[in-house]
Amino acid sequence: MHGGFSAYLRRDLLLAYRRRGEAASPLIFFIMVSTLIPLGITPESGRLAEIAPGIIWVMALLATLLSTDGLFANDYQDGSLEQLLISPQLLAMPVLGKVTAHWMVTGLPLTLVSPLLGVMLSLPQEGYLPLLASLALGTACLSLIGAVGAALTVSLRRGGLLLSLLVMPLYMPVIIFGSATVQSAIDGFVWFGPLAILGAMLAAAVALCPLASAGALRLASIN
Amino acid sequence: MHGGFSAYLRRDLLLAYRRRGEAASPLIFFIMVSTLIPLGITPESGRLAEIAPGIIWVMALLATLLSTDGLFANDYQDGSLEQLLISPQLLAMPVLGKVTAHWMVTGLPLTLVSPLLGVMLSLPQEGYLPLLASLALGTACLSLIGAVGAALTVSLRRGGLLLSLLVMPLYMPVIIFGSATVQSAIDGFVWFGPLAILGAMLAAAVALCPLASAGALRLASIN
Amino acid sequence: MNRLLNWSPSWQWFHRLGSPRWFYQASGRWLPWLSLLALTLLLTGLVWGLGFAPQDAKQGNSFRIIYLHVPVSFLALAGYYIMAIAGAIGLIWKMKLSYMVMKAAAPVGAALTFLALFTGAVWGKPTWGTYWVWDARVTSMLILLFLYLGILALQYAFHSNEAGNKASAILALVGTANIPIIYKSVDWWYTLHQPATIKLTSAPSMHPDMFAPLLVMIVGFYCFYTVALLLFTRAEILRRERKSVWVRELALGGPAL
Amino acid sequence: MPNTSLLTVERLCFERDDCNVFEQIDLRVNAGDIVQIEGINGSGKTTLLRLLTTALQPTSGTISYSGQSIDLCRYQYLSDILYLGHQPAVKMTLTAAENLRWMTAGSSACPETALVAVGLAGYVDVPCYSLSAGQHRRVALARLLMTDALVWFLDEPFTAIDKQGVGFLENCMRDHVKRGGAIVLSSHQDLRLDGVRKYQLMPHTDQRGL
Amino acid sequence: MPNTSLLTVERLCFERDDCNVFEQIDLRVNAGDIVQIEGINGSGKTTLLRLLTTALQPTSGTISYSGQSIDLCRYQYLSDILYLGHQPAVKMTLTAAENLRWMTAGSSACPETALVAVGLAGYVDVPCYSLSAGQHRRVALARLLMTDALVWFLDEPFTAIDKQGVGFLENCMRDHVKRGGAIVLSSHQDLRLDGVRKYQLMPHTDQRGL
Ligand code: HEM
Ligand SMILES: Nc1ncnc2c1ncn2[C@@H]1O[C@H](COP(=O)(O)OP(=O)(O)OP(=O)(O)O)[C@@H](O)[C@H]1O
Ligand SMILES: Nc1ncnc2c1ncn2[C@@H]1O[C@H](COP(=O)(O)OP(=O)(O)OP(=O)(O)O)[C@@H](O)[C@H]1O
Ligand SMILES: [Mg+2]
Ligand SMILES: [Mg+2]
Repeated sequence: MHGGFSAYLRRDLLLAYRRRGEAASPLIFFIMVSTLIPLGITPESGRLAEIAPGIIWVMALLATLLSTDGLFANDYQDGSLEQLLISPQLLAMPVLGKVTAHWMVTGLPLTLVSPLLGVMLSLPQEGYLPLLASLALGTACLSLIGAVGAALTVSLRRGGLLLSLLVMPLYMPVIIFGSATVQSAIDGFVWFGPLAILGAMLAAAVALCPLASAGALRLASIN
Repeated sequence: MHGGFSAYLRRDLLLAYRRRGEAASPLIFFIMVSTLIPLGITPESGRLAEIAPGIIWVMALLATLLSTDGLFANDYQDGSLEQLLISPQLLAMPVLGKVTAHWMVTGLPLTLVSPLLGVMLSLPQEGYLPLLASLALGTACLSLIGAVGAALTVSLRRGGLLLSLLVMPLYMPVIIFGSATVQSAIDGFVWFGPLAILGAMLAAAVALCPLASAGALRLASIN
Repeated sequence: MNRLLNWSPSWQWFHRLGSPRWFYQASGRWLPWLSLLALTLLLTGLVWGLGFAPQDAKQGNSFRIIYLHVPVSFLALAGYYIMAIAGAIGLIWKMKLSYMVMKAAAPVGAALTFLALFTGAVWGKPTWGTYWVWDARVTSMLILLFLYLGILALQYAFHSNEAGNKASAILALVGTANIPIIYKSVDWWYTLHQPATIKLTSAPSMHPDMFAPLLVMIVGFYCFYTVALLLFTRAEILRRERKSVWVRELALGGPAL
Repeated sequence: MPNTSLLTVERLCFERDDCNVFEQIDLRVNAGDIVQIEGINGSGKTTLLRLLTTALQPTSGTISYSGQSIDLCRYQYLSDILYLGHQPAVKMTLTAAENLRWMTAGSSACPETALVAVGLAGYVDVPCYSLSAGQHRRVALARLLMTDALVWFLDEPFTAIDKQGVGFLENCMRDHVKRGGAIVLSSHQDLRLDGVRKYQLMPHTDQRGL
Repeated sequence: MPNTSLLTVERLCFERDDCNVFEQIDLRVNAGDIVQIEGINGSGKTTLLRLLTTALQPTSGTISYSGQSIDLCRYQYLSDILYLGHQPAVKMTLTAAENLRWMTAGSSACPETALVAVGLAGYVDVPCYSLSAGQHRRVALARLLMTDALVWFLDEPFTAIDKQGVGFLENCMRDHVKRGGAIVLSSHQDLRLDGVRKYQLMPHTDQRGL
């Protein structure tokens, strides 16, 4: 079973499919909060355009963060996590499978729907492609980093907000380079630089985060 | 026991006290997301000042929303909710007690810490008092409205994001008048108008939301 | 690996260091001297810096906060690495004492980071005209505070000491990678948008008369940090080992340390 | 007792999603009765108990308490019953004593004494997350020692309880019915008590394989 | 079997937060053995089973599998065991068949057959949230019919199972040990099987009242 990667990927996708309504929530959250912004801040398209890249990125980050909470929590509660911990395979592979599934049901749809929000927040023309590219790479990073936080807090009942305290500082570089990618495209600079850095961060995260999460998950059974 | 109001208020405060780390989380979330904004959008104090009232309000709303999720979820999982449902007293009073406790551990600290964020986001001088006043009233509204959503979604496993869909539209009037209070103070207008509307909304919410939540909680046992 | 640790004589000090009891007794002997040293250095530095160092040409007397700000900021950063290294040692060699040091370093570091932010903000008002700007160093300091708070919160959120220790060690290690990245990225991001109008290092190479007391203060703060770390660690040792025989003897008025 | 029984269930039906869980349940519980609901897994024991405690609403049929429909004397009825469900309603972060004090607010009995009686001496001030499965349930069962309720509804009360605990619980129940109370419980184990009336629930025929 | 037993536990100690849960456990499990761990609530049965399954790390002592420490043959050991804990590890939104298929991925046996065998005919394609407590546990127990594992660790397997189900489970266990497997289980009920070896756990003396 490729060390459990594809098995867990498929299972988590099936679970998400069974609760389609829930799975769509990050997306709807993303759209909904982005519509709150004009209400709370300003409806003028000129000023919206200035803050659009940042807002879209911040909201994508929050939407990912919120859904990260459930990454291992269900498995912990119903005992599946305990079964996973005593399965012979390397723990990092199932974790990577679960994270991939998580990204496919949150980060990916978020990325695909982001141009719509760009229109709603009057994002300038040049921003769309960099927005898509940076969100695709960036949300994958966010899912991976979030997995570490989710694993650390899984045995704490209702660790949802503690989770945000833990991972938000780790998210900050992602959002800086993410919104910088879009911003520099709008300002007419080359935007491959920040995007490349995002790519490098993703590579590092793919290598390290599953291991760190696996280590953290083992703590759940001690507590 | 005053129909269960003070008993549940005290119990929920005790529970929050036992998990101080958790209880502080909305606060930390609030502060943390507000630091994301300059990173994602702009660090220039002039532009920050323009969006500060709206941002602070949106973030306060999100922080309340996220913690609302746990309002009844724990009680549902461990069976306490079932016991509450078959207790002889009127259900609305314990609910009001729980909501009050929720506000005291989220909305109130949020309000008290908001001037600090004002400083970080370069909020103009005139905005502080209206910010405090509108947040105090507004977060109470948010807690009450959120309770209805939390009650409706309590029996759905991991209803966190579904919850946001349900209550976000109800939150919109609060955020509009909340940020309008601050904005009109900054622009030099009288700000009692929007604040008074917030107060009226709070009065209505206190009267109606506990009843609606009580009704919604009864559905939880059917599922 | 274990056998190596047990048999090789060069590892003996390491093992002894790992014994909380030995550490408690040894640190009890160091503490008075260290405290004395820290106190003298800090007092000298303060009196020298606040009373005798020349006034700054541009900033007047407000610059004197540097004698607090700079050492505190240094230690806030260094403290994080000390904490992370202690955590790593704990994870790798499963050393109890190392976790205790890590646990002690978190509140000390968080307090120092808060002080750094606070003194910086107070200083910012006269020099920048505002308490807060989103400059690279300032932002990374704020994020450092968040990391510290996260570790503290995580530590106390766990019921089991062991799980709490390991969890915060993992988080501390992950955070280690983050600090330089944040610093670099904020720096880079800020300069992308506008030229560096504000630089913390704007003070041109300092006059030696100003610099000497600063050095004294820095060394003094390092000593103070060590004292604080030892005190917190000792308290943690007592708490953790409260059931052991030697702590009971101590509590019953055993040999004074 | 006169001819009105404490609890009378008449022609009780319940359907979930248009699927009958059971039809036409008739049951009388008098003061001094212990009624054990039996039936294979999935036959509806939990559902029946939840109907009796008003946590679920029946599709049709009536439940009366002292001759009066429980819809009419809801407050009185709910004040007089005690329900211990599958989940023990124990808060993990509170200590055993705090949990019990909270669950039995208004009772004059002492929680500490009750906890010692159910075998939790030494665990009174320990947060409940560090108790074992059986100890959790014991915290909830300690309510039985502190309540004034007349009718007890117990859903598999012996789950996770050791042999000595089972004996203790049985004594508890015997005392309760001696004092004029009544007990409706579900269990797969046989009770070592006299005069236990068994009520056999038939699995519903209306299978869901559509 | 030769003189190395399947599972050998020597001087196993476990302490949680500097508080001994138990000291010096010695246990040998041979092929064909059924070992029932007994002890009052809170004596450490669950903890022992979790130590044996490597979900917890012992403070000291060794566990060996076929004469080799399980730290050295971890992969082999974990491939050869099966653990059923307190929680059934059943996903509420999946159907019974999907759950079982997932839990026993790699096994060649047919999940539907196993589900019918444990008495869930008619519930094979029903989402698990609409099953009763006992039915949930039956889904998890169906794993026993599909596994190749040599050593079974069962933590209170009879919880919520009706009488007929208990009989079925006992048959299952008998077949397994006849095939040369071994079973370590905890239960407060007595098994109606021959040759069950009981291991009595003493409650730890080191009480937590400081
Ligand atoms: C809240 C605001 C501030 C924070 C968080 C902060 C943070 C720091 C940190 C972390 C360091 C030492 C680390 C390093 O050398 O890289 C430092 C050094 C220093 N800070 Fe600040 N600072 C703040 C405000 C200020 C202000 C307003 C001034 C004065 C204009 C100032 C002047 C200095 C100087 C002169 C140094 C020593 C420079 C050096 O040796 O590198 N800081 N600050
Ligand atoms: N997470 C935990 N943290 C701290 N202590 C715990 C924890 N879980 C259990 N304990 C303690 O360890 C001891 C053994 O618990 P364990 O769950 O192994 O008992 P058990 O024999 O399985 O009991 P039961 O029959 O009730 O299931 C108990 O005294 C309990 O108080
Ligand atoms: N939430 C639910 N939604 C739909 N059907 C349900 C739900 N809960 C239970 N059922 C069905 O109702 C029937 C009765 O369930 P109930 O829990 O009352 O059984 P029980 O007799 O208590 O069984 P057990 O001995 O396993 O506890 C079962 O067939 C079950 O499939
Ligand atoms: Mg049942
Ligand atoms: Mg147990």
